[in-house]
Amino acid sequence: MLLALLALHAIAGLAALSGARRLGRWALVLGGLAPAVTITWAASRAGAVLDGDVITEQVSWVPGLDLSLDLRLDAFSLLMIVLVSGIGTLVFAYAWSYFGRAEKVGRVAGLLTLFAGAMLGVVLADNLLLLYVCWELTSVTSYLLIGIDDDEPEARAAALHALLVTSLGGLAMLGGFVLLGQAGGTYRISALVADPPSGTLVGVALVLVLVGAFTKSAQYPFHSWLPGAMVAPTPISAYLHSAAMVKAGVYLVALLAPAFATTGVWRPLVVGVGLTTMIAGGLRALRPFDLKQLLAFGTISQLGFLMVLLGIGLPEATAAGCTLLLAHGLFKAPLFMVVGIVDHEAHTRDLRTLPRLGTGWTTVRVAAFLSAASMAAIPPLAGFLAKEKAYDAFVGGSDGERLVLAGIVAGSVLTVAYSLRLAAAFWRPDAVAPADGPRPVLDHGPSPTFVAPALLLAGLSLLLGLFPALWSSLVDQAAAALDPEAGASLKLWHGINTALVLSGLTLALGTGLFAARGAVARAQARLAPTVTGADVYDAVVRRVLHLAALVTSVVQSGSLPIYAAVILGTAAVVPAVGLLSGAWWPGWPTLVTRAADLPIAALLVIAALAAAMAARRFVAALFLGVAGYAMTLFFVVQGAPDLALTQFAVETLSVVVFLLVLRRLPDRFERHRAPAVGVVPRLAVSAAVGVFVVAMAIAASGARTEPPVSREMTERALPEGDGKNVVNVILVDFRGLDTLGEVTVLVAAGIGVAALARAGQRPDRRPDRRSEVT
Amino acid sequence: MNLLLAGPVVLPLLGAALCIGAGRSRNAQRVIAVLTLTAVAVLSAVLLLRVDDEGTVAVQVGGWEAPVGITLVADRLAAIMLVLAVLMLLAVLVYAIGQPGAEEDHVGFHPVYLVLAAGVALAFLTGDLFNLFVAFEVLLMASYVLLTLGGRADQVRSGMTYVVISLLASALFLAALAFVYAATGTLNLADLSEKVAALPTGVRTGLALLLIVVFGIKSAIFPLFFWLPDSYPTAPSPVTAVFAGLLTKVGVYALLRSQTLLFPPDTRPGTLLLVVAALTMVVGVLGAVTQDDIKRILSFHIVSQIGYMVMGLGLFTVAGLAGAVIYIIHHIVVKTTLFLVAGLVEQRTGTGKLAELTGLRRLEPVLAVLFLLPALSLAGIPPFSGFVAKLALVEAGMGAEAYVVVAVSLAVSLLTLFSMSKIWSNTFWGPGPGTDSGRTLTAPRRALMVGSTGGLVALSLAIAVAAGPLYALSERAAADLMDTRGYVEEVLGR
Amino acid sequence: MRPRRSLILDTTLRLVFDAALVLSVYLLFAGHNQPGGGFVGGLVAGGALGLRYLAGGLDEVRATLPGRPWHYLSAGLLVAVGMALRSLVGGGAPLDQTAYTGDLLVIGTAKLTTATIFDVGVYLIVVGLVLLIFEGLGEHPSESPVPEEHGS
Amino acid sequence: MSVLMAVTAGVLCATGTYLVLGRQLSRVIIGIAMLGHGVNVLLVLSGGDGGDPVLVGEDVTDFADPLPQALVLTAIVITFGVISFLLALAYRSWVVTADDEVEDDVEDRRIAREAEHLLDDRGDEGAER
Repeated sequence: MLLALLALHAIAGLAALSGARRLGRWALVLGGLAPAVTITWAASRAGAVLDGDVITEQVSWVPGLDLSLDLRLDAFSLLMIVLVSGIGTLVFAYAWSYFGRAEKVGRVAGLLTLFAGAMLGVVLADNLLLLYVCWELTSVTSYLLIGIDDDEPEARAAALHALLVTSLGGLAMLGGFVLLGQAGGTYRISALVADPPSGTLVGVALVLVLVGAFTKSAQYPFHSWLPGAMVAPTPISAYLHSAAMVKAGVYLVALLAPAFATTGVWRPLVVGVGLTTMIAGGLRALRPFDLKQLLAFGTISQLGFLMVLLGIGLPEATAAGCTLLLAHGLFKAPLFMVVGIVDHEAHTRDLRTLPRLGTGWTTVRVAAFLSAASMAAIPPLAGFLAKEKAYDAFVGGSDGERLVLAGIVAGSVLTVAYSLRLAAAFWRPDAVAPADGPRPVLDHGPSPTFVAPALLLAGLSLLLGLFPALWSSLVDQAAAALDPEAGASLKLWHGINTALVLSGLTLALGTGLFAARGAVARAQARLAPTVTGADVYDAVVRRVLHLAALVTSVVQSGSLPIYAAVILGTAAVVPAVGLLSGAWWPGWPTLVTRAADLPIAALLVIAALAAAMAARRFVAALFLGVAGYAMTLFFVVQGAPDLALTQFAVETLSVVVFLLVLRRLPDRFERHRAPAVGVVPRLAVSAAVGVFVVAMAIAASGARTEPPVSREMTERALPEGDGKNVVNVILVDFRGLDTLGEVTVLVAAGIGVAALARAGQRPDRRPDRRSEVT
Repeated sequence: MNLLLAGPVVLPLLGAALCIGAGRSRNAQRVIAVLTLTAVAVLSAVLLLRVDDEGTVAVQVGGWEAPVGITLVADRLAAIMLVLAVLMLLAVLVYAIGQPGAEEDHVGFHPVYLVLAAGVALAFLTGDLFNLFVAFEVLLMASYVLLTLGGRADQVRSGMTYVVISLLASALFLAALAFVYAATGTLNLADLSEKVAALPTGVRTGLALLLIVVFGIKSAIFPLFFWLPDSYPTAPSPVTAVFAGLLTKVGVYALLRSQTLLFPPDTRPGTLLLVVAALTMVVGVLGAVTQDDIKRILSFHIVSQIGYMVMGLGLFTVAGLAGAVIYIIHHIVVKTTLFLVAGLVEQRTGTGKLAELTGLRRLEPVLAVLFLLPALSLAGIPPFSGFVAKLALVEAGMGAEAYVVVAVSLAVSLLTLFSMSKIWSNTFWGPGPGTDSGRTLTAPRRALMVGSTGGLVALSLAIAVAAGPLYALSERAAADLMDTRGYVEEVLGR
Repeated sequence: MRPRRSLILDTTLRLVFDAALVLSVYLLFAGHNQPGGGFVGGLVAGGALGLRYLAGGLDEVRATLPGRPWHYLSAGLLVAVGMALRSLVGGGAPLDQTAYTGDLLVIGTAKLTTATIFDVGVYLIVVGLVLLIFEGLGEHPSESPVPEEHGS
Repeated sequence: MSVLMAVTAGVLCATGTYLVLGRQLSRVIIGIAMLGHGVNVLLVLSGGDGGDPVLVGEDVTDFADPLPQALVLTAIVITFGVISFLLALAYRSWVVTADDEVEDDVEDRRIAREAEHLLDDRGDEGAER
């Protein structure tokens, strides 16, 4: 069934994509069916799973690489399905009104469905490699979704930014997974967690895995893609960039933390990065006037919070993390939705130009305030429960844990402040940002169907806050699935304890911070770093491009002589080094075998040198001919009459052909520009080639111990090959295949010569040929 | 068996002879060429099944037993390469028949194309080092002609680079053959495999390195690859597609074959190959990042991805070689496809320059999909074939503790993704009705071109789906390579 | 045909040309037992044609020979491949050569091996190539050495 | 093999290399042919010191190794075909460019110029294009 659900997503998504034009907005219904079915099915199995049942399925894919479709549904996966498929279904409903009849709605629906399927795969995967597969699929679908408005350059750039950063992490993670899998002997996550491997390599592997998790969950310093991704239409932001995809990293960390938190640098790294992200993101959320940017940085901050809770590997914190995971989805998605509604109706989401919302906006306001309150952890909302649990987890711990507590309190203070900023937008935007001009009033509110999903989620935040029992067992069992020691039931009222005091303190300080927003803004303007994450990304990309251009311009000179010099130089030097490495030399052979060799050698050498130095083409060609005829003599002396004959005939014909071509070229080698390869390197390469050839020839023939195979040929040529001329018998019989290939070369050469000679004579191609043929 | 091994070499030559004879009739040429390659495809598929079933098979040409005669021999690797090569040749031929101007302007196209097929087949099947040289010459000569058909100025210029470099490689190959024969007195690969081991280490190492350089030029590894990105992009798209998919892979095949079969483990320059692999990957991909013409980007990626294959070889483990083999399988299909798509883009818009392209997805949504899938695969994005291949290499590299090269390979795949998205973003995304040359294709032409491209995309998806059995096959092929006894015994008839 | 050609030169050329052609055929058939063979034979024939070309230009070469250059390529390749396929069809190894002893009417009894037929193919191809080179790079490169488009 | 002939082969290869590294196409072609000669010498030498022609049935025992001869013959003919093609290409190049020089690749030079430009003033273009 798990596999069937994944397949359903794929089929529905592809169907929606391929029918995008015809289906229009109905593609959303088709696509939304997949997550709806999933959440319904999950609800039907929830009872059993929360009682400790684990549903597993396995389909083999590439057994040789241990890559198989291992699926596993436990309570923690169930919790994630609530986010992925539950909130996903509502996003589809929201998108119905948001996109209306826009041309892109079909594509969005298809891609969203595929994304939902990939994300479902991430939370169901029980195999590291399968998890990576689904993980990358979310990256790709996210790329296509962010770039859905592809005529906007910003959308294309933001899509690429997200893709590069998350893929960078993904690749590091893949490396980590493989190391981890090889160290543990399996890629099954449940097996690895049950029996965690250890060692230095595992430590390195975990850091790599964490890099992947950090990029996906937009942790500092990899966070900058997330604010950029806000160019996407709001339903996409609400789903990918708050409820689902960005949770993947946190999800992975949660899976591994109980087993690996004490290995290597895991704990300090996760907590350090998480806290930095929580506080820096919170600070950053106090600045933007764009509501989606505010939400994006708020999300980054909350993801940092989640990273700390789920990554620290302490049972209490894990339980708190599970609680916050759900609570965050419940308040962040509706916040995106309401901002999207405002944007959709008012065509702006900038605090400075936002209109005053009139009477038709009550439901939107309620949804916004409830969700913002949950974000700020104001009782009795779900967010409050989560925050209380988190504080409680660290109260009374070690010194280190108290330090962490201080950090999350600070982060939470900021959360309160930016939540208030956000709420103000729906109440009195002037309180946060003075308008550029008189604010228009927007009386006519959105249609009820548009608001319903947000309202439903906001209502859930309230409901779950008031009645913790409704979700207590889901959260507890989810935490227990991660860490058997984790889990304590949720309560709205714990009595007056340290956590409650801290909560009060947080609220008070946060409100104070909001009240002092003028001073804060001035301080931030002065103190905030001038370099943003996006700047860093740009700089890195630019550096890489520079490096690429530099390397390419050096390596790829485009000059044939340089290429030839490098190749021949390599061919001479590298094998020569190999030859020398053996430190073996057969000794020098005879200086001169027969007297006839002397004049022939002299003729060859002189002809070669003369050809190299000739200043005129004809002269050079002439000396080439001399060398050719000297070769004929050489073959005669060597006892190769066939060769001599052939060489003579070939040489004669070659000279004729040379002359045929050369008569069309100017007589002298003219110098238009400096040679590509200077004289010294030219001589050096030539000398290297010459020396290598001599050395290798002597060494190779000195190394011979066995008689050649040709001895047998000589013996069998006449009796079996019916020929006395062994060379010819070799050519047409023993090695007839060579000859067959050889004549094929000639055939192709003939066609090529004809084609080149004919080219340009086609009047439609080169009408001006007469002026060119001289 | 004789037909299975000799047919892929001889039948295309027969077809070529007939095509030249039928020079005046375009349609007769087409029928001959398609029929020939279809027949060869069937033969090679049967051969692969047979070899996978029975192990290495050999035929002594002319009835002269090795090492006197030349042996045609197919082990799993050779059979795999052959099947893929013929499938690509067939698909691209269909595409070329559809494309206006590619083959119809030149009566020489079909015969030379078939000669190319024969040369490629011979290169995979021959068991003789000199015959391998001849096979290279056959396919190179055919490639020279195909590259310069048309004789445009840019073709002539880049063809010159290609021809001259290839000739240098041929000269070096001949020199290597002279040294090999001087040292051993034989040319048969299996025979050499036994005799090379007796040579002094220095000579052996020198020969191994010289052969790496020779085949390295053909397979375009660092620092011998410069000719490739300069020459490939100027040819007509079908020609580039075949070159991209096949020719460098013939070089890689020769590298795999020679380094595993000829040289004993102590001569294998594993570390050197890994360094070369890393440099090839990096320099290739950096080149790709710099370009802004689709075909040039893709050409640089060929280089980069050759690095992955060399990496698999350099590990000299069964897992590494299996990774190289599955990578080759994936790469041949995907690369060919991408060049065909590039050709379709040029056909539709009249240009391949990114600066002049925009918003093509609005005009050609099908083309967008046909590009996106292989592009993602090329970048190693799951669940496509490129991912499986990359994963195989990463697992093999980690298993052999070659961490640096694994890290490089992963980093390079990020840059690959970057440049694929650059093509996507500039060509298919973007405002506007898109650039349109106004040259719309007639329905049958479009069916041939898009159909063959789509068929290859489907094939690459099938590779991903069937990655399990294919990887198992690759492992068996790799095991054959690592343990040469089966090959040697079959060839030498023991 | 060019004007003002000396009859003596013309005759001499024809004689040399014919002699060279005979020589080339001799080399072709003797090659299996004496130095020679299809390559040399073809090259000598090509050289003879070159001579003809230098004297009389392309038209004369064309007039001298039946068929067009690519016919030689096609025929030669067919012969060579045919020899490779011949044994294959019978189920034997490819390129398996056999010897036939037969009565050749004029020359007398001779042993003809299929290897010699194979060499004939080589000969034809070499001649074809040489012809193509002369047509392609020779005097009148504008005239198409390969058949024109038949229309498509 | 004698030192003399090995050195001769070396000289032929070295001068061939020298010619190939030039800019004029006709020189490059001559260089390749020269390299071919050098390699052919090597091939012949790989069969040993030579001897009498290998015509069996005649009364000699000191045969030269026939196999390298066959290989060289194949190589000579292939080289002839290839050089013919290369000459046709050179001819074509002369027709279309009216030049005998091996030009640099246009795109490569453009990229190189852009790289210099980029390094001169750190441009502000981002990830796109």
